[in-house]
Parts: sequence; structure tokens; C-alpha cells
Amino acid sequence: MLLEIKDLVVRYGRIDALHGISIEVNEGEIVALIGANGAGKTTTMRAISGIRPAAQGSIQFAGEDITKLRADLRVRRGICQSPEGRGVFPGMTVLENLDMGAYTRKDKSGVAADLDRVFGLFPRLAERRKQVAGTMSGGEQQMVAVGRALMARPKLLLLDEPSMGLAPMVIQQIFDIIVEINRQGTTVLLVEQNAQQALSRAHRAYVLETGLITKTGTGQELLHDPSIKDAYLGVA
Amino acid sequence: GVAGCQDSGSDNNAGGASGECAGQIAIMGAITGSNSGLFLPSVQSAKMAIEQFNTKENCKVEPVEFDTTGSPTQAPQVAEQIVGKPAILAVIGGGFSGETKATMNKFAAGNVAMVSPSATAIELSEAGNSAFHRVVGHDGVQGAAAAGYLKDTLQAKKVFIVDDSSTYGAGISGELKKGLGALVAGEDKVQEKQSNFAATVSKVKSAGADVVAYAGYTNEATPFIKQLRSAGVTAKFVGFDGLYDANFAKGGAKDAEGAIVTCPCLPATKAGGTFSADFKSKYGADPGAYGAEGYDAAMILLEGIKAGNTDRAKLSEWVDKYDKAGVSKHLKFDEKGDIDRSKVVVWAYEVKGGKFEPLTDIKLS
Amino acid sequence: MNWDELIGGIGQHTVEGLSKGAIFALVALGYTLVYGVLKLINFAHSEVFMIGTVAVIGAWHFMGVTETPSIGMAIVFLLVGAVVAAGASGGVAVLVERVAYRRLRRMNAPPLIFLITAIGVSLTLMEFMALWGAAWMTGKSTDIPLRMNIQDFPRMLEDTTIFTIGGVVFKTHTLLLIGAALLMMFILDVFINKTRYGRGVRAVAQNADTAALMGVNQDRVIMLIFLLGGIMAGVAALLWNVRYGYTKFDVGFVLGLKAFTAAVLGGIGNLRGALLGGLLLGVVEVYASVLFQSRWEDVAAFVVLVVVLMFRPTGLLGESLGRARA
Amino acid sequence: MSGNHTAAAQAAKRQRGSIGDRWRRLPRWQRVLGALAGIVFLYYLPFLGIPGLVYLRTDLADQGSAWSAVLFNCAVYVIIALGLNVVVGLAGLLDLGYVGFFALGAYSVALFGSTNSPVVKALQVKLGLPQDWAVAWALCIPIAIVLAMISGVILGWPTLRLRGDYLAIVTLGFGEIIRICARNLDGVTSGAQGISEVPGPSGPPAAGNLFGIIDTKPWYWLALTVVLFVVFLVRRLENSRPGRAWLAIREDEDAAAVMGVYPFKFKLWAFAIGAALGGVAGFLYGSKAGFVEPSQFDVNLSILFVAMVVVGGSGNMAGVALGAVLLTYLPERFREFSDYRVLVFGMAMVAVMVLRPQGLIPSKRRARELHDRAEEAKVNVA
Amino acid sequence: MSHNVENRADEARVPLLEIDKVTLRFGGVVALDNVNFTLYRGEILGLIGPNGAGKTTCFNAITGVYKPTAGEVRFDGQTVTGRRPFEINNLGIARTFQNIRLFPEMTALENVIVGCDARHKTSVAGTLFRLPRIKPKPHELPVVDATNGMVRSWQSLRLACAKAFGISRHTLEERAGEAKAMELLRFVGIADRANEQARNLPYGYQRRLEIARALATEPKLLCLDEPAAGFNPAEKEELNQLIRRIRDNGYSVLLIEHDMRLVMGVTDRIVVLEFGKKIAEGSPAEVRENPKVIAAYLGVQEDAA
Ligand SMILES: Nc1ncnc2c1ncn2[C@@H]1O[C@H](COP(=O)(O)OP(=O)(O)OP(=O)(O)O)[C@@H](O)[C@H]1O
Ligand SMILES: Nc1ncnc2c1ncn2[C@@H]1O[C@H](COP(=O)(O)OP(=O)(O)OP(=O)(O)O)[C@@H](O)[C@H]1O
Ligand SMILES: CC(C)C[C@H](N)C(=O)O
Ligand SMILES: [Mg+2]
Ligand SMILES: [Mg+2]
Repeated sequence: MLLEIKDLVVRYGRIDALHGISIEVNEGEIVALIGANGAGKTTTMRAISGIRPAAQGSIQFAGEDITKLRADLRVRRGICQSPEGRGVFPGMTVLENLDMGAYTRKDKSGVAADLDRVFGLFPRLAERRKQVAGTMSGGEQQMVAVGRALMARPKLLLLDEPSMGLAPMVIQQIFDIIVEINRQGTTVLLVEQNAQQALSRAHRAYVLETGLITKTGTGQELLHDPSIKDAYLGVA
Repeated sequence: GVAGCQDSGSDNNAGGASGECAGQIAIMGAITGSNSGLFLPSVQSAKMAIEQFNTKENCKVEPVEFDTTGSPTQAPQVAEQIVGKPAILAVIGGGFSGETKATMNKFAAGNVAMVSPSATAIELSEAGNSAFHRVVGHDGVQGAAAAGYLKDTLQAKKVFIVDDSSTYGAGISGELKKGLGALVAGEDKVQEKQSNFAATVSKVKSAGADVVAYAGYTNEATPFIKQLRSAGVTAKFVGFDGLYDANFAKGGAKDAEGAIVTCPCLPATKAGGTFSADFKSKYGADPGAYGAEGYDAAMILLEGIKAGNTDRAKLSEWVDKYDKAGVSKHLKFDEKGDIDRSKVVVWAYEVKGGKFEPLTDIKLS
Repeated sequence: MNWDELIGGIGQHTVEGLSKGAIFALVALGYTLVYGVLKLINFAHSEVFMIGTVAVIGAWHFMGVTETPSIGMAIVFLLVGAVVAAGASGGVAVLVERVAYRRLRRMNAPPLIFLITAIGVSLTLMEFMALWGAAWMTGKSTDIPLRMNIQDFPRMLEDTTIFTIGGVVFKTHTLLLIGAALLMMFILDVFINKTRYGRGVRAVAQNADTAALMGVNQDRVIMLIFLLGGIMAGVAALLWNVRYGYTKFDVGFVLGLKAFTAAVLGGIGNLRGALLGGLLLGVVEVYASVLFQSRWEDVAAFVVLVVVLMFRPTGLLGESLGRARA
Repeated sequence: MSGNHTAAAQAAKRQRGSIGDRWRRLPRWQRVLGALAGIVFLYYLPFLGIPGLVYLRTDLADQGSAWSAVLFNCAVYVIIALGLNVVVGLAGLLDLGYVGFFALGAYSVALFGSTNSPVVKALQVKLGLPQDWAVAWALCIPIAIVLAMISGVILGWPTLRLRGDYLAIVTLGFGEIIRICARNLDGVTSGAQGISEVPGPSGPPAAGNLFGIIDTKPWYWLALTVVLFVVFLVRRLENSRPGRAWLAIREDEDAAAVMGVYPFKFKLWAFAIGAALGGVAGFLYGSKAGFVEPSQFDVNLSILFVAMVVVGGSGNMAGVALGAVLLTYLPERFREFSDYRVLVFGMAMVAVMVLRPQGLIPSKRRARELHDRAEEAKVNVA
Repeated sequence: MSHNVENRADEARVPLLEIDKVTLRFGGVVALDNVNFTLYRGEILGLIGPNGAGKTTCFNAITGVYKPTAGEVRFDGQTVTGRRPFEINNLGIARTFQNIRLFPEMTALENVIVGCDARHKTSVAGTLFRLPRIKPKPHELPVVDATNGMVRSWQSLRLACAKAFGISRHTLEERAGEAKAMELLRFVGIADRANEQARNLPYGYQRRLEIARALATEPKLLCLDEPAAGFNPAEKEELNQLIRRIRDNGYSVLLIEHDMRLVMGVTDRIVVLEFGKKIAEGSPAEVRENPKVIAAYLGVQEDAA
């Protein structure tokens, strides 16, 4: 098992955002995490990557307890997150942003190859590699954020709403990319509002409601679960 | 004291029953601060005077030091403190002209006599202030004397005048200018706390001055002279009593060598009585600037207290009427609070080996 | 107004101004580095500089520097001075960060709090040096009034003319100051803009959380920038001593204000801006004191600042960190 | 980090409520009575002789400062802090040149009210007025306020477009420019020599004045009255349209503008109000000092003013007033530390800020802000 | 809501917002290239296009955040170009932001009151001195209802004062603003968390709060920049309803959105941008079939099929 979360509680002040959730992610899987606004998805991601402390519970990564590990050290262990709301470095160029993704990597040639790959995936970024990221459009920034996370070549990739703000065609593309890099060996934990897409690609999925896991199963199971259909897929 | 628990009101008599030889004398000036080297000799001498007087005459006069750090900003508050303390009968100070000007009115309103050992700006006595007295000559005398010395002894041709815009500096540079007339080759006004004099130095250079006169205090003069010298300006450097400070002579390292400093104060050895020797045995060094004057200021007040003037009003009167020889000169104040012009001394000193060597008495009649 | 004087000696005045501005620039770099990353005006930086100046004198004192040493010895002394000053300033800067800022940083306190803390640190350092520190570092007794200039040490380098171009004289000090400022700036610029560490620094500056998500150790980066700023201040301190030959517990104060002004003038957070701002400020001040009187130089400096900011609200070169957009 | 622990403690604390909360829960009439009693006590302070409280007095030691004079200073600085709080605490504009307005206030009464001032002398000559003519003290009040406000607007007009720290340095420069001009324009301000004979309500300083030098109680009462009036006015700004506009600008200026707030106008108002109060404070200070001189107004003072606001709790009137009082009073009370005073002061400032960054009495909003930011910043430490 | 529109069909062709040959360049990037379109009163107009097409830039040009390099924006017959953001808001344009920009430390209610303030008049001086006084309408008078004698007489005194001297505009506006803000929160459906700080609200609530705040400024035109980003389909459906209700209350809406189901479902007409140029305009049905739009933007629609 690559990632194992047990009874995780996370607080904002006095408010518990997560009331003790347990999630497992196996090596090589795509796991989706879905839930309504404010359910605690982002909070979960932040706890895994270490920018939000766990009040209780534990997080194990590749057999090591990382519950109290500093965020930047978790990156070195192979966890990389593309944060919600993009979080690009606004004053750096697109290229520098992508380089930041490879901050902990030492293999120069591998980095160069990955850069080409990202530019291949998002030609717009290649065109604008010298533009300052803060002046890119919302969707373009999202591409930067996802591209940057790919540059890290992590063992576990955390994607928090990667499709937010992207045009329909690009959304297709993003999901294809996710499947593709998963096939190349990266484990993915994915938070998505676009539940339809997410579930149809995920091996397994969890449903989060107000800080608790209420359902889990394979992607297909949940995709056809009537209650999920009602709540998250919308009546087509 | 417990007296303080009540309101520090306006009664001036709490200082001890009249007739008894006791009371407090405030010493106000730059006890600390960048230029305190100029005032400390007065403080030390005054304290010595009080100590000696107490043992000799069996008095209980107490010196209380009040630090203004030499800044006119802090002085008014300090003055209020002093005026608000009924036990204090009179003040030795202020040390510098700026702080003196800032506080005179308060002392006048509180009827507290000020006897300054060293505040020399002309305007202080021109203001018609009843509290102010000084045991030194004012800058009119010093400025004129210095101008004479520059012309006659140094044979200056082109004098460049720099002042620090302070009450004292601006005042004396004005006097010097008057005295020099056409010999002034240029001038610049710098400011207190300035450390970079590049522009002034280049003005001095282009004016081709053979004498640079600096009206201000040690704190700025030392960096200035260093920068002058390191820029290769060899003109004679002349300062006034604001540089008559051990820290200038030795702090300027080699650069201050040969600088001339004037002061309306006596060389230590010329002081009357045993003052100089006493000072040396007590503090292990010659008295510096205005040591003798500080001693005189204290003696005027002490004798007044001994004579039974143990409230502020009476002591003020005593000071006004005082007429007696002190260790520095004969002490008698005119109605403005100045010493008679004929009694004033002005000396020129030269920096030699990091010390001041008295040259001559330069006062013109 | 003295236009003839100004125009007549414009070359020389410019050189004087540049050498005056070189020290502003070096100190400004420290402000800009810390500001760039933490959005914090590190008021204590002026004291970091001051401690450097005292440390140099202390080092020379303990090495028993003699009056006007030979050129070879002078170079040795200067290098040792530089190392000691950089060490002292850098060390103090890092210490300040540890003691005063780190806790606030962890609490994510707003900049104003840092500002006041910084002022408190600044006062503390200044007073500490005035009361004991300077005496201890220069091997003096604390009896002498230490609020005065410390200047009884030998001149290290004679300020001799090296060459003359078109009537403008270039002297040892001028060349040393300007050269050192440019060199340090160049090294720093390369470090920040071209190296991996530098990229880490900029990442923390722009988005600390995301930087952590990319594997950047924020604490180390912040320590690094304080250290770098301190080292720059240390070099500035050495140059100061060479040039002005004295120091004092409050030399940092006015200089710090000027340096900060310079940083803002160039665009705070922008390294090249700090250099440009520093040099420009030096030149403006010298021009103004030639044109009017020396006591107007500060007014000129601030007027130029206001005018520049009116037309370029983020300084001459702008901030290096673009703001996120709507 | 023991999030568990703190969260629980915090919750318990909120339950009990701070003193402020309990105060706010009292019935209105009790609050009115309490406030009245407090005000009476403030007026009584110069006579303070209550056992135990006596040790608050600053004139117990030999070199101690006159008690009512210290009280007066405290009151003047409270006015300053209240004024600066409008600028810094409410509008969120960092002003490091506030001393400029203070100086203008002091110089207004000196330049127009003193027979010693070059301005008055010039007017005498021009208008053929007698030697002892000067503008009446009371007339100098509007002059001070208007001059300060105008200069606030002049300063604000070109610079309020600047953001945060750019504004800080420009205002700092402004303060310096005022001081340097006061020092260098010898013909107008008599330069570094300063201006003496500055009048008070009962004329220029002289022995028998009600507003005199030895008995400074009336001065304190005057200043205290001004403080109370200022408190009354400024309180009205907090929960109101301007107060909200300032807060909105502080949080997101662009968004505020798009929501119809004219940032420039409100910032300018903040500046003008702050400037006016600074002017009033300077006016009081100048007339009591009886002597006005440029070096009284250097940068350090501006920085001290900001420190008062922040240490006390920026945004909250009670807080900034307390900050002003403490920062004025403590150095006076502990004069016996003489040499170590500044050192202790500096260390105390660091300690207060590091241990209590929200200020001594923070505004509720600021405290919450900080708390949230702190929460956000909590990161696991290995 | 105060606006009341009886007959939208009549008004439908009255132009409200006209984008006239607007070009906006950032250095080498041409974000808007000679764009023309018109929004008619009472209409919901969709603005779509690939990422970086210039949609947000278009909003910025309309609301005065950026000034167009060339061309003109007219609103309600008046030129908008060159005016400052708050003036444009006063003319009657309000917007939300792609990256939410609330006043995070203010409560939800206060956020909306700031919007209401845009229509208020009390100046700073008026707040300080509580002027001018206005004769209150009966329902604005203080009520006397307490049984406690002391409190009662206090209240009577206030009533008498209000009758004699009037009530300050400040007080009246404060009360009105608060009432209106509360009503708006109810309208967008987040009244239950009115007193919570904006920053602590969940994403969806924040988006709705932004809409309420924009509505509080009583705009004629509401510009929404990707209001559905981060919503799940069910929430998008709610938003759909909300936008319709807003329109039914008489506002015109300009909507940027990438969610095609929402756009197609709610808009009357759609303008499509690509690389800063308008490539299509028309009813949802027309646009959906337009091959250029399909090629540039829609791709092969999975769920729309
Ligand atoms: N900084 C904060 N302070 C206080 N409460 C917060 C904070 N951030 C989030 N919360 C609360 O924590 C809960 C979970 O939020 P989280 O952001 O994890 O939700 P989410 O599932 O990612 O929602 P969305 O789909 O809107 O992104 C919400 O109720 C939210 O209000
Ligand atoms: N300040 C700027 N400097 C340089 N380029 C800019 C600036 N602002 C926007 N751009 C560029 O202009 C183009 C249009 O951006 P805009 O934000 O309007 O796109 P958008 O249509 O809103 O896209 P999205 O759907 O991704 O939000 C983008 O390519 C962007 O990079
Ligand atoms: C102590 C002296 C140097 C003071 C100087 N004469 C002055 O008037 O300020
Ligand atoms: Mg989320
Ligand atoms: Mg956009």
C-alpha cells in the first residue's frame, strides 16, 4: 500500500473539517475523492501533503509514518500536489514555474525530457514559456499548475480539481493525461467536481460528506450508484 | 520623598528651612550622548566644588544630575522636572546653547536661576530672560577673536565656513563671517548627525580655501575632518569651543593634528586657586573644556546658599548681584546675564599628539 | 543655487555620488532581499550593518593593525575585515530572524507586527552596542562614553589617485566602493536568478505554501536570505570604515533609512533596483548638496523619491514579483 | 503542535468571555455609569494619592518627572495614537511620517501666536501692528487644524495610489521634509534656533499664568477634554460606511473599487482626519512647551507613534490609547534605569510583539484575523 | 427585489452594453482583437471560448480594471472607457471574479453591506457629525416597548428627539443597508451563515456571496466570471436557477462559463471568442452547431450528446 490514512482529524480553529477519515491508496491506482462544496476534500489533500497539520490520526506513506513530517520533506519522499486554486508563482515565468516542479530532482536529462512532454501536452505553455505566470488566464494557470506537478515525477500525485476553469476540450485532455501518466506508473489521488469523468477513470473512489467518508467502491460501482447519481452527477 | 506624594505644586519652600545651608542644585546638560565629552568636565568640576564646599562649610548641598543628552528636544521636559521639584534651588546649565534656549522660559517662569558654564550663543542673553546667566563670554566675542586670529596670526586668505545649522553653530558662523568679511571664500551648512561630507569637501576644494572653519560639535567634526584629509585637502582646520573636546583631539586620529580650536575658556593650568590640582588629584586628568567655569558656576550658587538664600527667588537675586573673582575670571553679571566683556577670555588651542596645547590668549579688547 | 559649480564639476560630482551610493546600494540589497521574501521591512538591518562596522574595527584592533600598513598587509587586513564583518553581520542577521521573527512567521503575523518587532530589535541592538557591545568588540573599557564616535584606528588605504579621465579623478576609495558594490550585486544576482537555491528563494517569496509543495524548505530559505543580506551589509560595513574611518552605535540609523529609500526607489524586492536606487540616491544627494547646501540633501533625496514613485508607482525597475490578477 | 490542547483552551476562553465581552454584555445604564466614573477618575488623576496607586506617580524619585506634565504628555500622545489609528488601524495605510502633522500643529501656534516668530514680525511690519501683536491662541486652533489637513491632502494626493510600503517610505520622507524645512528656512521658522514665547490659552509663558509651567494640571485637563471629544467623534467612524469602506480597501482594494468604493477618496479622508488630529496634538504640545524647535520632530517620533498603535492593538481605540499611555508613561516612571531605559524599552517591545502580536487590547476583528492567519500557518514541525 | 419588469419582450432589443471594436494588447499578446458585441436589456448573454481567449480580459475592460488599447465600451448610452472602476459601478455594472475576491475578514453580511454602501450617500463628515438630519417616516421611528421604567423613559426620550430633530441620514442608511443585505443573502440562499467570516465559508457559499455583494450595488448589468467553477452538477443546477431568478428580477447578465450544460441551459445568446477575436455569435443552439466553435472549443461533446 502506498498511502494509508487512518482516522485523520483536521481542524480549523475549533471547527473540525475532517472527523476521522481513513483512506487507502495502492501503488499504481487512480483513486478519486468526490464530495460537495465544503466536504473537506481540499483539507484532506493538504493534510496529505503536509501544509495542514493532522490533529489526530496517522498518515503512512510507503511504509513510513509521515504524519509529522514537514511538507518539503514529503515532496522528497515522492508526494507532489497540484493545489486547488492553482497556486502558480505569479512573478516567475511559465518555464521557471515548471522548473520549480522539478526542484527536488537531480536528473537533468530526465527533467529536460519531462519538460518537453509537458510542452507537448499543453502547447499553449510552450508558446508562452517566457510569459510571467501571474498574467496568464485562469485556465492557462491551471495548465501551469498541473504541468508543474507532472514535472516532479512523484510516486503519488495529488490533483485538487485539475479541471477547474478549463475549457471542455482541455478537460478531456487532462483526464487522458491522468490515465496516461498512471499507466506510466504514477499513483494518483484525484479530487474532482466533475464526478462523471473522475469516476469513469478511477480504479476506486471515496465519497466525502461533511468531513466523513460515507461511501467507497470502484469507480464503476459508484458511477452507477443511484444516490451518487442524484447528489453528484446531476440529472442528465 | 514623601513630599512628592502630594501634588508637586508651586510652593518653593519645601527645600529645607531657610537659614540652614542645604538644598539641591540641578546640573542639566549632556551627561550622556555623542557630545557629552564637552559637558562632562563642567559636571565633574561642579560636583567637586559642591563636595569641597560641603566638607569645608559643613553644608548639605546636593547635586542632582539631569541628562538632556544635549538635545533641545528632550530638554524642555527635563526643565519641567526640575522646576517641578521645590527642593531644587537653581540650575547649573544648560551645557549647550540649543537646550538652554529651549528651557530658559521654563526656568524664568519658575524663578529658577540658571548659571551656564558653557552656553555661548549670543541670542541667549538677548532674549531678555531673567533666569539666564553664563560665566563665559558669548560667541560675539569668540567669533570676533577667532576672525582676528585667522587674519593676523594664520594669515588666512580664503576661509571656507561650514556650520551645522544648530543654534550654536549657526550663531558663531555668522559672527565669524562678519569678522572676516571678504576673506570668506565660501560656505556650506551641514546638519547634525550627518556622516557624509563628500559634497562639502568638494566645495572646499573648488573654493581653493586655505582655512576651513567648522562651527559645530565633535560628533560631526571628526568624520568631516577625516574626509577632508583623505580627500587630500591640506587647508588649516579651525574649530570653536564645540570641538574643544578630548574626543575630537584623539578621535580624529592623525587627521586632527594641527587643527586650531578656540574657546572662551581657560587652559587648565591658568585657572586660579588650587582648582586645577584638585581636579587632577580627584579625577586623574586635567580638567577639559569649561572645567573651571563649571566650578565657578557651582561656587556662585553655593555661596548664595551659605549666605542663607535658600529659596529660589532669593538665590536668583543673589546671582544677579554676585561680584567676586572666580577661578576662571572675575564674575559679575550684567542685566542680560552676561559677564562683563572686558573680563572675558578667549584662547586658541592646537591639537598636538592627540592633545590640546594652549597657544595664546586671543581676545581683542 | 550653484549651477556653475555643478555643471563645471559634473563628472567628479557624479563619481562622488556613485561612491556614496555604493554603500547605500549594498545595504539596500539586504532590505530588498528580506522584503522580497517576507514582505517585511527589516528595520533591524541598519543595526546589522552597524555591528559589521564595529566588528571590523574590533578585528583590526585585535590583529594589532599599525598606522598605514604596507599595501600587502593592507590587503590582508581588508580581507580579514571583510570576512569578520560578513560573519558578524550575517550571524546577527540570522540570529535576529531566529529570535524575533520566526515565531511571528509561524503565526503568519501581518507585516505591521514585524515592523514594530524589527524596531524593537533595532533599539535593543543599538543600545546593547552603546552600553557594552562596542567596548567589548574593540577591547575598550566601558568607562569611556561609548555613545561617541569610535574612530581611533588607522587609515587602511590611502585615497590616492589611480587614474584620471577627462579631468575626472578616480581614487582608490571610489574605485573600491563602486567596484565592490557592482561585484557583490553581480554575484547575488546570479545566485538568485540563475541557481536552484535562488529559484527556491523566489518561490517562497511568491507563494510560500506552494513552494513547500514543491519541496522547498522555507526555514532554510529564509535563513539564507537573512544571511545573504547580512553578508552584503558586512561588506558595506568594511567599505564604510575604509571610506569614513569611524563608527558609532547609531551609524546604522540614518544610513538604514537612506538604504531603504534606495531600495524603494529602485523597486523593492528587485535586486538590480536596489543597486540602481542606491547609486542614484547617492548621486542625487551629492548634486543637491553642491547645488544648494549639504543640509538640503535629504530633502532632495525624498523629493526625487516621490517624483519617481508618482510616475512609476513600484519604483524604477518595478517589483520583481508580479501581483496575481483579477 | 498540540492543536487539541489549544483549541480546547480557546473554546473555554471564549465561553467565559474577555473583560471586553463581559463589559459589552452589561446593561446600558451600567455601562454609562461605569464610563462616567472612569472619566471622573481621569480628571482626578493629577491629585492621585490613593495608597497603593500612589506608586504610579512619576515624581517619587529624585530625578522623577512632574506628574501632571507626564499626564499631559500621555494625553497628547493618546490624541496622536487615536489619529494615527484612523490611518493605520482603520484604513490600513502605514504612515511613518505622522510626526510631520504633529510638527505642523506645533509650528502653527508658534509661527502665528508667538511675538518671536519671523512670520508674526513680518506681519507686524506689513500691517503696521504693534510690537506685541500676535494671532490669538484660540485663532491658532483652526489654523493648526486646517494647515495639517491641507498638508495631509497635499501629501495624500500624489501618493495614495502607492501601495503599502511605498507609501510608508514616502510618508517617512514627508515627515523628514517638514522637519528639515523647519530647520533650514531660517527666515520663516528661525531655523534651528526655534521659536520661543509660544502662547498658551492664557498668553505667552509667564510666571502667573493659569496654564503655567509649574502647575501643569490645567494643561492636563485641557488635553484630557480634547481626548474625550476625539474619542467621541472617532468612535462614530468605526461601524459605519467609512469604516467598512476602509476595511474593504484594506482587504482588497481592487475588489472594493469594483464594488463601488472610491478607494482614493476614503484614503484621503483617513489621511485628512489623521492629519487634523496630529495637528491638534501638536498644537497642544507646542503651546504647552512654549518653545518649538525642529529637532523635536524627528523620525524616531513617527516610529514611536506607530509603535503605540501597534503595541496597543491597532484598530481598537482603547488599545491604541493604552499603547500611547504605556509608551509615554513607562519610560518616565522608570527613569532610575537611566542608562538602560532604551535597552529595556526595545526588548520589551520585541517581547510584547512576539508574545502578543495582536497587541495589548486588540480589536476583535484584528484578533480574529491574526488567529486565522496563525491557524493557516500551522505546519507540522519534524 | 425592487426591479420589476413586466414585459421583457418589449425591452429585449434595447442595447444595454455595447462593446465597440475593442482591442487590448499586453506587450506582444493581443488579448482582445477588435471585438464587437452587444448585450440587450434583460438578456442573459454567454461569453465562452477556449482558455486564454480573452473573456476575463473583456470583463476587465468593461469594469475599468484595464483600459482598452483601442475601441470603446458603452453602457446605457454612456461611454465607459476611461472611467475608473467605482464610477463604472455607479453607472450600474457589477461583477464577480474568476478567483473569488471577497473581503475575507468581514462577515458575509458585512461584505454585502459594502455593496449596499455603493448606493448610500453619508460622507465621512456626515458620519462624524451625524448630518444631515432627515425627518423619519413613521416606520423608521424608534419603538417604545420595554416594560422596565428606566429603559422605557430612555426610549421615549429618543423617540421625542427623533421627532423633534429628525434622524441622521447615517442612521437611516445603516438600517436600510443591513435589511437589504440580509434580504440578498436570503435571495442567494446563504442567510444561515450571515455572521460568519467570508474566508471560512465553503467555496460554493463564497461564490454565492460574491453574487449577493454584486447585486447589492443595484446594478443594471451583472457580470459573472465562471460562477460554477468548483461546483458539482447538482450545485450547478441550483446556480442555474439562481441566475434565472436574477434575470427575472430585472437584471441583465453577462456570463462567462466553461460548463456547457449551464451555458446552454441558461443563456439567451452566446458570443464566442478565440484568440481575442469573436468567432461566432447566436442562440445556444446555433452556437452549439457552429463548426468553428466545435473545432476551437467544444470538441466532441460527450455528455451533451
Ligand atoms: N481557513 C479556514 N478556516 C476555517 N474553516 C475552513 C478553512 N478552510 C476551510 N474551512 C472549512 O472546512 C470545511 C472543509 O473545507 P474544504 O476546503 O476542505 O472543502 P472542499 O471539500 O475542498 O470544498 P470545495 O469543493 O468547495 O473546494 C468547510 O466547511 C470550510 O468552511
Ligand atoms: N497582464 C497581462 N499581461 C500579459 N498577458 C496577459 C495579461 N492579462 C492577460 N493576458 C493574456 O491574455 C490572454 C487572455 O486572457 P484572459 O484571462 O482574458 O482569458 P480567459 O478567456 O478569461 O481564459 P480562461 O478561460 O482561462 O479564464 C491570455 O493569453 C493571457 O495570457
Ligand atoms: C560645551 C560647549 C561646546 C557648548 C557650546 N558653546 C554651545 O553653546 O552650544
Ligand atoms: Mg476544495
Ligand atoms: Mg478567465
